[in-house]
Amino acid sequence: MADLSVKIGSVDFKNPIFTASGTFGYGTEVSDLTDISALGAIITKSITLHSREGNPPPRIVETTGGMINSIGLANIGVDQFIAEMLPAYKFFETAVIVNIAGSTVEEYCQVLKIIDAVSSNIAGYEINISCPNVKEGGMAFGVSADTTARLTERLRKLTERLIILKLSPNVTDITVIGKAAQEAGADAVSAINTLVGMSINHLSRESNIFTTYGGLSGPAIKPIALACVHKLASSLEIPVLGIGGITAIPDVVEFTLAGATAIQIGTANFRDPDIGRKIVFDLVEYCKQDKIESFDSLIGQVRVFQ
Amino acid sequence: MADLSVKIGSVDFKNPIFTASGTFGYGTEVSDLTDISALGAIITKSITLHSREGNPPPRIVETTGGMINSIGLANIGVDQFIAEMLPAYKFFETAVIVNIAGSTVEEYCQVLKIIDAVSSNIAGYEINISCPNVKEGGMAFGVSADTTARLTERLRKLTERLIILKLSPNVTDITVIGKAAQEAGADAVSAINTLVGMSINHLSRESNIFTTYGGLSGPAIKPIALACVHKLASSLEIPVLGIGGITAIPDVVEFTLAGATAIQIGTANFRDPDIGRKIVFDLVEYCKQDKIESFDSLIGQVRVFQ
Amino acid sequence: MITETGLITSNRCIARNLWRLEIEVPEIAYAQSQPGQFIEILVDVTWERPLRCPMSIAGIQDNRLSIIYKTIGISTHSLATKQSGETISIIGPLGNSFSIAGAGSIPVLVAGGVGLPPLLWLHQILTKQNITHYLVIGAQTGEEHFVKTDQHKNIYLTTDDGSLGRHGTVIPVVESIIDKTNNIYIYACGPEAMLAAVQDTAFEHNIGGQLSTESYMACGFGICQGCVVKRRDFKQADHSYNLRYALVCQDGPVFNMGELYFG
Amino acid sequence: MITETGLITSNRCIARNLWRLEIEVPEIAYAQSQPGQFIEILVDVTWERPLRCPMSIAGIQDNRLSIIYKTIGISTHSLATKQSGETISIIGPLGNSFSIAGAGSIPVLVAGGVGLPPLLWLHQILTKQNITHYLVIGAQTGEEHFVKTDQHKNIYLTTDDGSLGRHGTVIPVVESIIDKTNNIYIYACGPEAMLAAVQDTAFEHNIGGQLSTESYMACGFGICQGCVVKRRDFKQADHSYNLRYALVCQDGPVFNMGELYFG
Ligand SMILES: Cc1cc2nc3c(=O)[nH]c(=O)nc-3n(C[C@H](O)[C@H](O)[C@H](O)COP(=O)(O)OP(=O)(O)OC[C@H]3O[C@@H](n4cnc5c(N)ncnc54)[C@H](O)[C@@H]3O)c2cc1C
Ligand SMILES: Cc1cc2nc3c(=O)[nH]c(=O)nc-3n(C[C@H](O)[C@H](O)[C@H](O)COP(=O)(O)OP(=O)(O)OC[C@H]3O[C@@H](n4cnc5c(N)ncnc54)[C@H](O)[C@@H]3O)c2cc1C
Ligand SMILES: Cc1cc2nc3c(=O)[nH]c(=O)nc-3n(C[C@H](O)[C@H](O)[C@H](O)COP(=O)(O)O)c2cc1C
Ligand SMILES: Cc1cc2nc3c(=O)[nH]c(=O)nc-3n(C[C@H](O)[C@H](O)[C@H](O)COP(=O)(O)O)c2cc1C
Ligand code: FES
Ligand code: FES
Repeated sequence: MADLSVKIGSVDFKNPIFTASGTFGYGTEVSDLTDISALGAIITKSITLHSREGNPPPRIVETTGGMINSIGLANIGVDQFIAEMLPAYKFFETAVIVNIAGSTVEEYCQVLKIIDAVSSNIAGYEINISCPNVKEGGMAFGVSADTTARLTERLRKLTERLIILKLSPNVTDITVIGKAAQEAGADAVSAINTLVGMSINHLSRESNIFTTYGGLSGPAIKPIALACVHKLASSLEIPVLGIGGITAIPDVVEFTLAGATAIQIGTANFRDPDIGRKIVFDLVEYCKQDKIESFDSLIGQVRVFQ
Repeated sequence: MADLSVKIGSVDFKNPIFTASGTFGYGTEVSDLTDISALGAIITKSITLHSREGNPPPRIVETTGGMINSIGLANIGVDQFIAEMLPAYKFFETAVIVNIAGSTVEEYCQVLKIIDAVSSNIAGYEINISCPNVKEGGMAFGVSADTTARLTERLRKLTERLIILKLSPNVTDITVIGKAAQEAGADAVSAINTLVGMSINHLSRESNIFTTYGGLSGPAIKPIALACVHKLASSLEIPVLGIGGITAIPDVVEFTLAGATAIQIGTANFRDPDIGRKIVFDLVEYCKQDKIESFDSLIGQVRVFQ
Repeated sequence: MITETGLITSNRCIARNLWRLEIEVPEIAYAQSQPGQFIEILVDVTWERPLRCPMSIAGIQDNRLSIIYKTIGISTHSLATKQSGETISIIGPLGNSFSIAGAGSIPVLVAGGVGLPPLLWLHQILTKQNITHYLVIGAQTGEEHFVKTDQHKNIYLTTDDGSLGRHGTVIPVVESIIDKTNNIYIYACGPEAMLAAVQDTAFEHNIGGQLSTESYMACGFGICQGCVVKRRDFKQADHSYNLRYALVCQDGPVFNMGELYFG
Repeated sequence: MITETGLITSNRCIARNLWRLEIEVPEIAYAQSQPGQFIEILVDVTWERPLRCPMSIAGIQDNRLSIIYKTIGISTHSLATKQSGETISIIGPLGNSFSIAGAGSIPVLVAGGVGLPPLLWLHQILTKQNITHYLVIGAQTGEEHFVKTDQHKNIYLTTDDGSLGRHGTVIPVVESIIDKTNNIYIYACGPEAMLAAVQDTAFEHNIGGQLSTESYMACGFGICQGCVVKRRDFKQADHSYNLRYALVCQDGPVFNMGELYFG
């Protein structure tokens, strides 16, 4: 069997198929419908210092090839997370990466400190600086290289575990933010979070999303994600985790060729929560057929014309 | 019959259904397949000072709900345009807006001056500062408020005709660019041009686009376009022309509710070059059924929750 | 929760824009589904629409499950083109269900529009068990009704336009039942405005019951947090990540009278 | 150029991954289409795929047009699910066509893969007109061939894997025809690599002919400028906005031998 393992920072993952934050709960919800031990890693819903109720409904609407969400970082808060989730992760046979969000640098730091102090079962942290659906925090961080650098520096000092900055595509040049994260000590970046989008019900003339704007995800955004990943991988030294519209093996191969060390499945989990496991299965077959010994040999191998 | 006319600057258009630059040639090519006199306006392929050969193939690829193009502003150049197209426009029963591109402020100005000096048959100019597929010019202008302001100011002095700045969504905050255009004297802005995207053939491992990155268009980008239009319309005084994934009446209504004074049909022309005429026809029906007297009464009337 | 490939055994139009689909899904059918529960259907494998479509179970007979749906948009129109013999992926049964009221109480089932399917199933079960009950069905026009008025069986229809049954909403009918009947218990499913009115009426007369509600869903099984509805009293722990909201897909779709805040 | 709703009269698999579709499109069929021209098919009205699919006309009989297509991706696989009786929107006829060579010359038709359809039609016309000609068809494996070798009719097959007909590409067969025949004129359609090799061979032997080529298209009728191919000698005015490139959809798909630059 081909070697599917990938290395990010000092951590080995058994394969590059992860689930994206906010699209797989805390990893404990869908054990009826899939076997999560097949996955390379799961990334938790964003955790904040206090439990958040999130945005009022409507929070969801479908669009051509995609969907808009405005969950608003609803989450159980760090205390409940530690009390209920961390113990469950002891029995997981897949790596767990905790996604953290906050409205101030201080909040991000506190959440990370609290978790890092008690946890021995997690691989690291993904830092969400790119949520488009909340007023405070989130994307406000991710659109500024300065704030990104400042936040990353502070977090870097607090843990030896992986720090992965999750970047927003809603910027003029994503590589500037990526470089800021790299220089401040991030182990990796992940890209992309959702794009700012809007949807209107033409009959009722109402916005389909309570917060007017929400985050666009799904296959519709794949070309944008692929461009971001290729740009980041071409200009950074640290690994890039690719996210955006991934639904099947061809997508995984394309993101890998574009430069992704691992990929995350988001929206597609809602259609089929077993999709990650299936893709890992298909990846083994794919490597066999194409006589690929180590899947990571494909990273960044796209042939461009110019 | 309902009043479909809209006013942009001092110009009246008979209806708000326009065709987008680069997706309807020069308006002369598809007379077999549609009746362009039904349209509110056609916007020409971008014109530059000299004829441009454009980018090498492959220039086109389909994606989920969209397509990527990298035509690279191939065009016949201003001289041939004046010699061959302007005379034809005399016989058009629809307004013509000339789209202009350039690599320097000087080039934009020259093209506009040359056309403005000889033409009496055009309603105005759309200034493309947002083409993502060429190295020089295009998007380099559209991502900077300063350059946008400088360019707009210069052009404003050269003509009394409409000046419409065509904005790029590939920026952190599109309203900053829109405001710069407004303050420098633009009559309107149009949004959006294409998003930077990439596509890879997973079998051949080659980029599907010669220039690696191209511009994503089509229904996939509609939510992003709608958000940009709503933001611009909410922060500017001048009219906004909505573009992005429009294929049918519900889309037209949504863009209008979001704040668009007129809309442009792009990618959908490739599937059905008669689509603009059909939409105008459907719009009449729509207004009758919904008892709308003036379609422009819908502009910006979306009900948002917060 | 099971993911199963179902075989379509029938799919036909039963009223204006209303269709009934029957699918063979043995595993889901034998998973002890109850009225109120729903399924998530993958209408098309293409990605024009990335999400599944939630639909209430309208009945189960042997290994066959049926739904009744209204063609309103892309997925439901596409569903109406499916032929018997085609297969379709289903996740179910999902959500909670109506719980049968205490002995002696008289169920009044109140359905509005496509809120009818789960109540039809409940009606079927109550009929089998010989439990006296009422069924009140509201629709916009007579063309949308496919159940017949039958005063002997306590089935009442209303239409907004008066074209069939009583003119107006379901509320006056419910009130007249309340007036002449003791110890009633309400089961309602329909648009939010109807549920709000039913809840107000129930409060007024101090009547208990259960409401089944809808909301936009991305998943249907608790991982997106998209399907929230506001609680009146937000102290109860549930599947949502925060106590203010409940998840329709897991804490619902059925809620106790008084549990939800409408408006 | 006509937009017409066609009625599918047959759609069946004729070889491995190869299908033949027949559509009634009276207006397009009587629009004097010629071999080499193509149509643009709207395979699905959903927007998962926004663009039409270009397909060469493989023949026209009365009011019916046929195409032969290979299932390689989303649209072509979807096309293979269409049943007779369904309708489908077609724009055509598009592009230019093969022009018949001067009297006395002997046509050699060289087809690779799905380059065959337009040449099959040309072959049919030449046969009807009793013009002696050769047909050389290359494929990767024997399973992709649906035309039979027939030396008496001058039909030769080749396969890359040697599983049917001559082992190797079409070029050696073409060269052997050149060796034994005078005054030949080549019509070729197939993948770029084949066209390039055919053009090299033609140059070497100083033989004229026409090549039909493909490219990615957004429209098919001149308004996107997406379908360009490079000219060897770019002085000729045409439908492209610049002389370096030609549009496959309007200046082609058929080009004179020597007109295009491959590589
Ligand atoms: C738990 C649950 C059970 C349901 N049971 C049934 C049922 O038994 N029968 C039935 O006909 N329908 C039922 N629905 C509603 C059904 O899921 C939607 O009508 C369907 O998903 C619409 O898909 P579409 O693509 O056809 O419409 P779209 O193209 O998505 O939308 C068309 C119009 O319908 C509205 N709409 C779309 N989805 C929803 C939704 N989930 N809730 C409210 N409005 C929506 C849109 O705003 C739009 O105006 C149920 C929904 C839920 C959540
Ligand atoms: C003028 C013209 C005539 C044609 N005639 C025929 C014909 O008679 N029979 C036939 O089978 N095909 C023909 N084709 C090719 C046909 O249009 C494509 O195979 C089809 O559009 C692929 O669609 P898809 O969605 O199935 O594949 P996709 O899912 O789009 O792609 C599958 C694979 O095919 C490649 N591909 C897709 N489109 C093209 C294209 N236009 N050119 C080259 N490679 C492509 C992709 O890179 C990818 O690797 C013709 C093309 C042109 C331009
Ligand atoms: C419903 C929903 C909730 C999400 N919540 C989060 C979140 O809490 N934190 C985060 O970093 N990203 C969140 N995301 C973004 C995804 O992790 C992912 O970056 C994005 O959806 C793009 O991937 P996709 O196209 O595969 O869905 C969310 C996305 C969706 C659709
Ligand atoms: C093939 C193609 C060529 C285009 N050429 C131009 C151009 O020359 N100038 C310009 O301003 N915009 C150009 N555009 C952008 C469109 O005008 C439009 O802004 C964009 O496609 C989004 O609209 P849509 O989603 O309806 O296609 C082009 C788009 C496409 C698809
Ligand atoms: S629908 Fe996803 S959590 Fe309820
Ligand atoms: S395919 Fe659009 S110009 Fe040729």
